[in-house]
Amino acid sequence: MLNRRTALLAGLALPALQRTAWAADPIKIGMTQPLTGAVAASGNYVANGAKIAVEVLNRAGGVLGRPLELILEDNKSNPREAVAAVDKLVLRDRVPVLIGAWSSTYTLAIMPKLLEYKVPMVVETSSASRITTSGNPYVFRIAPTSAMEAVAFSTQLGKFTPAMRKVDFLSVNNDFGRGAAEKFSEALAAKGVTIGRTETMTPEATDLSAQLAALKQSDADTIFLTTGVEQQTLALRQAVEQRLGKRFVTTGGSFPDALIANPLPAGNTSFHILFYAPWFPERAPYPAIAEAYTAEWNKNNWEFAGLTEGFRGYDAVLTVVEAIRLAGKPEAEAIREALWKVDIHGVNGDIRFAKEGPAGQESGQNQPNVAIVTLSEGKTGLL
Amino acid sequence: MDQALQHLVNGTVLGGTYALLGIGLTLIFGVMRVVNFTHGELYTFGAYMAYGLVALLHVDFFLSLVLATMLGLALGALIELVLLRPMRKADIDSVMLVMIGAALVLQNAGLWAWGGVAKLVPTPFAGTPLVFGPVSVLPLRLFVLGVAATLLLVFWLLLERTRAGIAMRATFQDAETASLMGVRVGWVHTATFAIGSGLAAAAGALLGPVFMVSPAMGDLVGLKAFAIVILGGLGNLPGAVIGGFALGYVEEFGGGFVSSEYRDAFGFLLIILVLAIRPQGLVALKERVG
Amino acid sequence: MSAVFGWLFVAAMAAVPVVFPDPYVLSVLTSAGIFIIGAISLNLLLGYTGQLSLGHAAFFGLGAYASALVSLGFDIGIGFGLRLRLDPQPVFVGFLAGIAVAGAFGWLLGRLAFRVRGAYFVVITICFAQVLRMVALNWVELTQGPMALIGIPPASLWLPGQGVVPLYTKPQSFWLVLGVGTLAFLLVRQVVQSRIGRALVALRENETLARSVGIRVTHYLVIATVLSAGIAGAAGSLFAHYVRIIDPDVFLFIYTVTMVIMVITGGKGTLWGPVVGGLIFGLMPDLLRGSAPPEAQWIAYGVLMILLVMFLPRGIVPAVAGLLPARRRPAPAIAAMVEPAP
Amino acid sequence: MTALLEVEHVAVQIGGLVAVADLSFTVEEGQVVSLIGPNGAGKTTAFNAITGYMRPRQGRIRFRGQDLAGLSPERIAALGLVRSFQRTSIFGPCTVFENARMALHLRGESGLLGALLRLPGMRREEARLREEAFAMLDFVGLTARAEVTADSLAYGEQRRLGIALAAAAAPQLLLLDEPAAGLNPSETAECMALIRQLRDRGTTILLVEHDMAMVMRISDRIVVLNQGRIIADGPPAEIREDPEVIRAYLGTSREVPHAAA
Repeated sequence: MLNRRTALLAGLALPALQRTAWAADPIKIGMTQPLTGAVAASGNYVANGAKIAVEVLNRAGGVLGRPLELILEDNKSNPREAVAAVDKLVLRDRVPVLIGAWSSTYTLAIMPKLLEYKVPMVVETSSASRITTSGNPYVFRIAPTSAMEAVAFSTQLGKFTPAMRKVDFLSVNNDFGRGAAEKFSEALAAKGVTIGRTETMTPEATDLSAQLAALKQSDADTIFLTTGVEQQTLALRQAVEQRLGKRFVTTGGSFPDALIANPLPAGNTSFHILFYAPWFPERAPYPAIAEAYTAEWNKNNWEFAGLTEGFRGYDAVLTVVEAIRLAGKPEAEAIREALWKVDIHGVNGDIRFAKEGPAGQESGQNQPNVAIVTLSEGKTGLL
Repeated sequence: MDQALQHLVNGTVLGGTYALLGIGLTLIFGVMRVVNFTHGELYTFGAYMAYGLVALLHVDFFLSLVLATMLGLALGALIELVLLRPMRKADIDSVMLVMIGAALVLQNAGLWAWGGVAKLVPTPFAGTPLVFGPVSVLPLRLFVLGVAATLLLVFWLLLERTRAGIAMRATFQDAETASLMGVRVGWVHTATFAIGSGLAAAAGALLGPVFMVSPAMGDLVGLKAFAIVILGGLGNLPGAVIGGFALGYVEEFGGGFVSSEYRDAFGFLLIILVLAIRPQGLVALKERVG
Repeated sequence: MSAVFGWLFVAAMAAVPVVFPDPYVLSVLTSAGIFIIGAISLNLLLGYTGQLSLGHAAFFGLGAYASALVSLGFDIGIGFGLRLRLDPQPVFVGFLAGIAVAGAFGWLLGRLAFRVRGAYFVVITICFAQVLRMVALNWVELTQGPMALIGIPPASLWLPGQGVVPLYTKPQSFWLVLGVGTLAFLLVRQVVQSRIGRALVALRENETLARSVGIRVTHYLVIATVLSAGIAGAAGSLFAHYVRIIDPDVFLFIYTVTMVIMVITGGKGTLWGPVVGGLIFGLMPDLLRGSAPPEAQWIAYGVLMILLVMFLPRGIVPAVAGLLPARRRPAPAIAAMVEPAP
Repeated sequence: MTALLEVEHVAVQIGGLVAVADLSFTVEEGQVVSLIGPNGAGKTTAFNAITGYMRPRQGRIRFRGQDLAGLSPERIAALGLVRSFQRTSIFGPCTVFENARMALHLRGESGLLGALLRLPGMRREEARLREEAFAMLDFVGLTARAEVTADSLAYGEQRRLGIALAAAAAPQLLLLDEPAAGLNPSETAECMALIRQLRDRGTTILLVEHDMAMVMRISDRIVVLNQGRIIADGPPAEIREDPEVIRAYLGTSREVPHAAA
């Protein structure tokens, strides 16, 4: 609560200070994240990551001699609100570039608006393949697709003992969850793993006993869990209660940090596919950048485990600001063109975009790094 | 079969808290003729108070539950005194609108104070389930069921054995006559709303640690509470308990054997079905004509 | 408010895109306009029949989904190995389908729910919207569930000589909403200023007495519900083709509450009440932006709603009308009914 | 000639209590018939049963030979049988004129299409209904009060408006429930004159009334009810002398026949 208030105060005070410090108008960056609702935990982490990136960059003098201003709109964990948020950011605040929108479903909902308004968006989290294959030249994704994540994961299958023979899926009933189930099925099947059943849940469901009971009947040894932080926590806890006795692997880069302070009973180890493991910054591709990010985060006394997702916002802002610098002016079309030339080091690693999708209207896709973190009795380890 | 037993246990635990919610709502309607839209918010309030006390102020878990219930009681009394007392003569629809306004205020005040991120309430109970043959249940869930049953019993004793309870029942049956017989109806209303709210807060404080605590957790629960009291007959106290357990079982078995996705819809569907088949079963009071 | 004033208002609104072509202002006004149409339809039930229907978002959402699905087309299994398939239809067909589907459900709900009154009625209407939300959330094959229906085509209009013209731009959308809104307003006015309207008000004021003079309760309440649902369906359809995305949350209770607040604030049972209330609540979030976070705004709306019900129960329009010099003005409760037709 | 209204062995229960045990009487066309009896005798219940607001447990009610079983109040009103109420008798917040127009519902027939399109037929009907409303207000002497709300009328005026609403659609049979309750002597006289005029216009009247002086003067026939049963049925002169009627009023309820409710 204290954190929130200080963040709020900082947010209110910052623009005022900047106005006195710089004569020039700030360059606006629009961002929409789920700050309330079913997946609010992740959205707040990503937003915090973006905020500290803007602070760091402004301390270093901003870009093009002008300060940066992050304008954040809550999409309330809802695709339609995400569209409304983009309307506000583009029409009212006239931002030349966007970052968003966490869930694939929200990002897919926004994409037609990008074409309509001709404003580029850096996608920091969403994993559904069609985001970059549907021919939207305003989309630049720094997050991995489910397919990339699945393939990267499948190369590490040998690290699991006992070996994975048959897997089931418990997925949130949206593009994120369904996409992950599909792509992991393909990648694992290619490695000779048997694919079992897929159970789905609505994003706001809290009692998952029915789904877990159904999965308990199955003879699979591993369950892939794809959903937000909140449902990850609920599912892992309820699985212990129902004595599923199976291995859980969460996908998508989110981490059920509440289970560090309130650990599952001994003997329950869960596996988490992450894109940044803050417990092991030395393992990051560019440790110095990761450590700077971590230090800035800790200054705010934010939840340490939030770093797992906060980097998405941090890297997205770095990407956007580099594109503005390359473009030489804060204009949407120039930024879009400049995004193709971005080649920087982020917390997750190198950020540069490869072309995907139909020729002539390609979207940009980055190739990120993947880490598998284990969680047991509140302690994390690297697989 | 094993699965059915497990559902039976889960449904019972769920039904206990639903009964707590239902009995508070139906009591308020029976005594005050108020359709209480703040009920779900009091549930959320209770859960957040438990979270705040346990996780932030590090108060003992059990003491926190008592305090959260007391705070719910106090908030209920406040709502009654500030909003409902001046509306005593107003029609039922106006009072409903005021209560919707109050629910908006409470929910957004909660959102403002606590933020939109769901919280986990730490408990002193082991995370390992107790195993009885094919059935497993967390000690926490058993504790929740025990407390819910105790609260229902205490509430029943209060209503049957105490002066306040008798005054409440008298007002329940006939407010006019009760006031003629010396019952201070205003006081009874405050007490009723406070107790109803306290029960809702207790339900929230009990279920919050089982799942997670979030600002919108009361939305669906508040609406489900309406379904519970309609199932049992508005203003019918034993009906609310039956309705609570009925909804718990319907959701659990429906979710387990029919469709896990539609589990939250079963209660609402049930209401519509009851209405379609037996509308007369719902009408508790006939309007006097002439 | 006289008819002259009404037409002046419409003309002034129609001039906004020309005089003040800021796309953001237009988008705010368009969204507000869509919810005003919803509020106008709710007012027919809440204001004129006096039935507190709290499932109104259901009709709005049904209109939105029906219209979107008809214009996108669908292909779903309906059991027994059969499939139901519809190719994408022009948007105006979807618009009509939205009205028809919402109206049909209005008939169904009316038939079911008017067997009971008071708290029972209220709870049943709420349950109705909840069930629809669950269906929209879980019937993924048809509705895409939480993934939302996306890529909904914009509204289109058939113009003589030009064929079907899609309404992409902000001014076009705004004029369309203004046009439909004016139609909805006139429709409600025609109904309430007729024998049907008198029957509805009679039922609201004294149902027992109304029945004794031969007013068929269920018949007229169902008529009002079907009309109200149909107009709400039209608003939902406009919404779907304007924001071009629809998700199950359109059935949420909060949308009904938004419309209820608009009607109560402006004045239930008055023709202009929903318009005034809708303008206030449609524009306030954007006027207050920056000065207060959304939570604080909602708190303010809640407080305002409480204060209004307590101290200005008839709403703003009757209160303002009461301040105007009395020109042989009969009871405000039905003032709107006895206005001469233009 | 068959009776306009035939009530045969009607019994009504309210919440398990017998309100009307066994009721049989008839009302002939053109008459003023009064239904009297001590409080709780079942008079209003009988009215409710006849007009469809309550379902009789047994027995049969016929109006113009048609069985009314299962018909709703609005259906029964449409057949030409309308009642007034003791308490809920006006549309309070609406003007007197609007009250009259609402009560003329059955005199119109335009529906949704007419309303939406303002067809000429509908306009003509509206004009006619307006005329009829004024004529009716004229009849009960409320023309001057047409534009005030019914709430703000004096009590006596409200009672007259109540009768006017019931009589508006020119029913064949009018059931009046204590029209003179709470009226002063001069208002009672006006009320009585009004009932006579209605009868002279050809309306048959069934009256429940406590004012015995009025009942005796105005009725062609009186039916006396006690504890849910008929104890006497005949012209006023006969009823006045009936020993059982006198005992019912003096003995059981200690209520004097002319006392108001």
